[in-house]
Amino acid sequence: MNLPILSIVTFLPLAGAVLFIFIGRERENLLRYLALFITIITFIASLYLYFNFNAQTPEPQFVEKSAWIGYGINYHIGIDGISLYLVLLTTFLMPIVLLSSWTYIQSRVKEYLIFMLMLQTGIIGVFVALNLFLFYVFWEAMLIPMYFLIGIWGGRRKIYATVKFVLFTMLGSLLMLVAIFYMYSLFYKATGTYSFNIFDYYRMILNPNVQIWLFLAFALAFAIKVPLFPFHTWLPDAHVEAPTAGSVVLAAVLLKMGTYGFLRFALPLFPDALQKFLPVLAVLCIIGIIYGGLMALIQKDVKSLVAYSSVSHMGLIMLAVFALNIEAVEGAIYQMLNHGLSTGALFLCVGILYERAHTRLIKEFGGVSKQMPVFSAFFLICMLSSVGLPGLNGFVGEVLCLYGVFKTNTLFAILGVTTVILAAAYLLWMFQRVMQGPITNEKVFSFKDLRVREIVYLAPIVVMMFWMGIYPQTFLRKMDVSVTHLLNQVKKKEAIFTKAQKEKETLPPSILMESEKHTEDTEKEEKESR
Amino acid sequence: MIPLSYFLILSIILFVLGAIGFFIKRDLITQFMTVEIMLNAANLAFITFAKSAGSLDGQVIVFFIITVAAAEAAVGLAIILLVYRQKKTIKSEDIKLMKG
Amino acid sequence: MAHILFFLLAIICIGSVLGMIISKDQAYNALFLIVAFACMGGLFALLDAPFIAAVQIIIYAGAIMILFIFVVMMINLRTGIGPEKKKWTLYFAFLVAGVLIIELVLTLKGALKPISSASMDKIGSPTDLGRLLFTKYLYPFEITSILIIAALVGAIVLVKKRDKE
Amino acid sequence: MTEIFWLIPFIPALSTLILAVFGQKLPKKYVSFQACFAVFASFVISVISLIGLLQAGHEHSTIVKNLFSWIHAGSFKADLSLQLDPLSAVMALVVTGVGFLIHVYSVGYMAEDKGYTRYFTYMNLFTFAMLVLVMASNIVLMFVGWEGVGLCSYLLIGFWFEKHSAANAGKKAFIVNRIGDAAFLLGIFFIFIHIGSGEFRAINEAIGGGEITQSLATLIAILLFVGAVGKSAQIPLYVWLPDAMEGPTPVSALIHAATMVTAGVYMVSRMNILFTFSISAGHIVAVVGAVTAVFAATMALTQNDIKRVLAYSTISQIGYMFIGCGVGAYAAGMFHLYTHAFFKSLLFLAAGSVMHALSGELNMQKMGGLRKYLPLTYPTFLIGAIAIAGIPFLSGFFSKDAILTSAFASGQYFVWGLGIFGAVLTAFYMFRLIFLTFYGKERLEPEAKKHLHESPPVMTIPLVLLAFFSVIAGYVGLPVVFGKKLDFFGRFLEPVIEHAHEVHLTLGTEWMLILISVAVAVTGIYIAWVFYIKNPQTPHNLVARFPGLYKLLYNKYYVDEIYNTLFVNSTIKGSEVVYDHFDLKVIDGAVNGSASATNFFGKVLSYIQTGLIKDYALIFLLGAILLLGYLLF
Repeated sequence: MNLPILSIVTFLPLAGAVLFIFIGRERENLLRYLALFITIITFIASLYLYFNFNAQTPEPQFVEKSAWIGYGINYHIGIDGISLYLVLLTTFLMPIVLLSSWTYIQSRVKEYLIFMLMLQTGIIGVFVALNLFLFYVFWEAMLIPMYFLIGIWGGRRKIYATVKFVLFTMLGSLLMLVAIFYMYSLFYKATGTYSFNIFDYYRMILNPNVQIWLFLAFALAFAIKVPLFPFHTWLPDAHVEAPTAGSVVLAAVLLKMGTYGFLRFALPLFPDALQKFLPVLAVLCIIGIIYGGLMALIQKDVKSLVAYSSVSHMGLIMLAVFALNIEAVEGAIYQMLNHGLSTGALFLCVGILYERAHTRLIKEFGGVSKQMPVFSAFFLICMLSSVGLPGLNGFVGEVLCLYGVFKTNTLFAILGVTTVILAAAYLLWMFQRVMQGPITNEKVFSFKDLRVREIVYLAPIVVMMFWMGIYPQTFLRKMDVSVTHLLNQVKKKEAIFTKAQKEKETLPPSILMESEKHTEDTEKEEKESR
Repeated sequence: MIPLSYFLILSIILFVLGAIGFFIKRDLITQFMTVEIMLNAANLAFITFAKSAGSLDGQVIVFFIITVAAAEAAVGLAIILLVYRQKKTIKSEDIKLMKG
Repeated sequence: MAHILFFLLAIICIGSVLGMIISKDQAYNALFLIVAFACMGGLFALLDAPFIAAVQIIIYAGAIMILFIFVVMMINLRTGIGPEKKKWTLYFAFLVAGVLIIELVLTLKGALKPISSASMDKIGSPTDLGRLLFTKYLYPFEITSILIIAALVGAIVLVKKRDKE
Repeated sequence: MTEIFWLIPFIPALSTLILAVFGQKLPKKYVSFQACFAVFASFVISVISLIGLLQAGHEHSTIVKNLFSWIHAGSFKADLSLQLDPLSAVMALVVTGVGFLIHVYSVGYMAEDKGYTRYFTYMNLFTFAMLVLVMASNIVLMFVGWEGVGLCSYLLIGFWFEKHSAANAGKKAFIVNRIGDAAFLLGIFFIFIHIGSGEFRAINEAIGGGEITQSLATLIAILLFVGAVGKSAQIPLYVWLPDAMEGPTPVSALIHAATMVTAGVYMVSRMNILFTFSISAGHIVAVVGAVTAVFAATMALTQNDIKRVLAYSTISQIGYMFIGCGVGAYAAGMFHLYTHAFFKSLLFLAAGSVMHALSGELNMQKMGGLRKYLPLTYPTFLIGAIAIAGIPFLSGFFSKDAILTSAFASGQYFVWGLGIFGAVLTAFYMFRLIFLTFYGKERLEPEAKKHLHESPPVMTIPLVLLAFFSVIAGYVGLPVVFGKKLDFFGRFLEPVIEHAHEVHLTLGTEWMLILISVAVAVTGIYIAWVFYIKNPQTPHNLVARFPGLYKLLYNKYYVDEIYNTLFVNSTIKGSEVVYDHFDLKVIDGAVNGSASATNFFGKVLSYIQTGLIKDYALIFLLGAILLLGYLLF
């Protein structure tokens, strides 16, 4: 089968968005069903990726490559065991997100759906791109629909939140762009060929002094996205103001782009700089974990509570990424998926409450369980998944993350374990104030329990939570090889450098690893340049 | 033969006169004229150097400057006219739409 | 003879520019400008640039000045506009002008010497100039034509009275 | 037949699933039938498994069933595998047996409740979680059950979530448990790192093989024990248990007797090789247990809430079990767990029956003289009280005596002394309860008296059964004085629990110890009789004489208040301060500050922007002059 399946998964939503231009804006229901249909098709197509994924090789699969602009800028996509699940997560959540905003979005439905579909393409593109330039294009392209989603359909302070979100992200990504081009020039100097191919860059060993700056530029971009501790303030604002669907996508997938970036780029490209900054970054993660938890404890708005809980959870994921061992990194990837599901689901639940109450302030609620028992059950499960209760998905990721961190640094793990307590504290307290106790607000009496549509989109998430909690091997199995390969790469590079440092060699800004041959990409370029 | 330095000195004098004129005058049209003078002073210098270098390139540049000046005059005067229509004045200090 | 011509043209040129600065009337200013441009044309001719001299007279003194005079007539200010009143702007302008003169002189002083020794047999004949324009400077030449069209259209669009006005 | 033992936890799990998904549509009768039947089926399989184990003998005492690999990542391997050995068999039996009776009792007790289905769903889930805990073959899976019971306690304590206090108590239980769980998790990590496996057999082998050092073993043991302290409500994490009374009474019975709180004792027994290996960890366990036993008992002295007295008594009794484990007599600890399951569930259910009769009244000061109204509840309650007080020939006597004898034999006289003191207090507060509730003047509210009635058979039959077991359960583990071979219980557990400290006491000493414990029990009962029957004014006089002490005890040493100010409020207040002054002002301030700084500079620079063409020209010319000057000089 020569179908470019990965391209289809990536661009089908965009194609849908283009199609939408030709459909009248007043046919809202047609548009909605069509968008749902497109996303479901995309999800099915992505399942094909999962089932035909070869777990035995770390090489990227479903690779598609064709010339695009030239000078090393190619259309080059593919997935490995790390990106596979993030793509699946995106395609899985998109139909759910669309369903969740079925009735909530009433104005400018057409534009809304177009932006959602564009967003999906942008996100998947980030995860599948193997060419740094292409990656950057998707990275930035994803911002545009998000900007509008928050800016148009957002809450009261939407403009402030949007601008903050975009400027924050831009600040980091521009520095990253500079770093990308610097690497490009280094590669050109070292080999005389143009390439943005990350596999070419993987072979490049950079002088640690150079690495430091490049790493900082990359790390800042990703750290803002994650967000790591001092860069987190855009997150609560963006979440609080974004419409439910925006929050879900933001929390579930967009934040993962940061962690994915660390895994894919910052770690294997700059291992020495990473070693240098590891203590600082790890401490930031720890601060993030505890700080996020404490801040979540006292939030008055349910959404910003969940947002701060994201800060805490993402801190743990990053800590695990920095632990650089297989358990931790697998745990981190797993936890990314978990966080996507559980936090996404929590936002959906908050959205459901908001649709009924038109407020998100905790003190306005109370005793909702009594009115909405089914919802209460769903909310409870999502919350417990976020808390990391064994049997649900959160536990598997959390325990692997913490174990991996523990293996590298016991103290960090001990501090990280506080997340277990804090998560329970802030979520349960929130649940108590919102769902339990006597009904204090008259409005609550009018709340209707879940509609069928709402059950339809919450149920798959809950099923996945149980599945991922009870039989995680479905997912862990396929990431093993890729993660091992990634870590080996980091270690190998470090080793070359430590050897060079021992022998007191002075190193040029960059050298290439000798053992491996040029990839096809550069060969082709060479021919072209001749 | 006239020494070419005379031409250059004349060009300097005209250029500076143009500049001083720009600051002294207050109506846009005359200011615009002084700018033309400055352009011409530059032209003169160009042609002088062209002669001294024995090359035609300088003259070509002057040719282009003249063309650009023509285009500039057309658009510039149109703008002045428009400004006058809108604000009923062509005093340069009355026009400060760009004030920050 | 040439010296006399040069000084004559130079003095008329400077004189008309000064007149332009001093006079309040825009119409006079335009006329002074024509004189200045014409003199400039003469100076160009003195420098062995007959084609440019012709272009100068035709385009500047002819076309551009007509534009100026049109605009002056359209605006038709009854009372002229006097010179700048803000003292410090004036002082500053003169100061700047003084510095500028010194700098320009210093700049050109270095450039003066080689000029006198250069060969002067080449004459800027229209033929040579035309050849150069259509060979070496073909692209700029063509681009200039686009520029002029753009300026033309732009000017018309700008000045055209809109319906609602 | 023993091969099907792995079904034990999954029958309640299946039942939970069915009830959770379809429960709302099923008829009430079917719901209760299915819930009870599921537990009963598990019970039957447990019995079969136990018989199978008894027949198999010591060599084949451990059967492991690996269902599938659960988490495999790098060196972290945890399977979903269950293990049947004497220890888990006994626990499974207790959990399902007592659990079944509590389920049956609940059918009557909860009959009128709106959340009937939800209740039984949670109860089955609770049973499932506890069974996973006891049958797990590795420590990670055990942790699943460990957290699972924490969750269920949260759900069931907060069952009547409309009440603030119930919701609060549930949350408190979960969070306090989580503190212990976090430590437990760290313990698991240490085990994985240094032993490389979470399977209990592998851990035991590794410790037996001397793969870890003494200090490491102590560290692990203490971390695990902190988990146990949280789960089993010992000092300092016991605070959740008294509040857990907010749940329905059968839930309390389940938590206190069959599931949840005994998990800590079970875990320590399960890891007995570790705790024996690390000598200091054992001491810590014993001391914590002993101090808790007395501390909780003193708090029970002054409580007026019938369930609270029982709650503190549970904490105290669990303390005894830890004494047993701490001094190396794991079998004794487990034995007490086993007997305690019967009499404590009996006491709770009987208390529930009293409540039921009095329309929910809990205050003992408003009871009295009830024995004639509750002809079945009273004797069963009495049997429970006698059993817990340690009067000879009932189950509690044998197990408590086994623990205290071991404590004495191990030479930890301080622990033993505390245990004896605790025994006096236990007898006293239990009989204070009996006397206040069933004897003396009637102090009933008139409204309650109107509805006074004995509970329906569905509630009293479990009571009778439990009372029966409370009497006879002790006879499977008779003390040495009655004959060397009579300790069936201990010998049955031998394959799992090694006798670290053989009891080397002369028969005379043993008899003396038995006599001492009997004497203190009788003393306690006598004091209670003096205080509340013979001379009812004594308590008031004592209160008048020691108001400070009474207040301290009555307010439970103000521990809740201290925790609240020290940990809860300070955390919240601190977070609020940090949020307002750091997150919003410093971090966000920096962000917004950089924005407004940009804005400010823009404003300042915009003053240059006069809009006057001359100024622009001047600046432009100035620039040209400077540039020229730069090129010149």
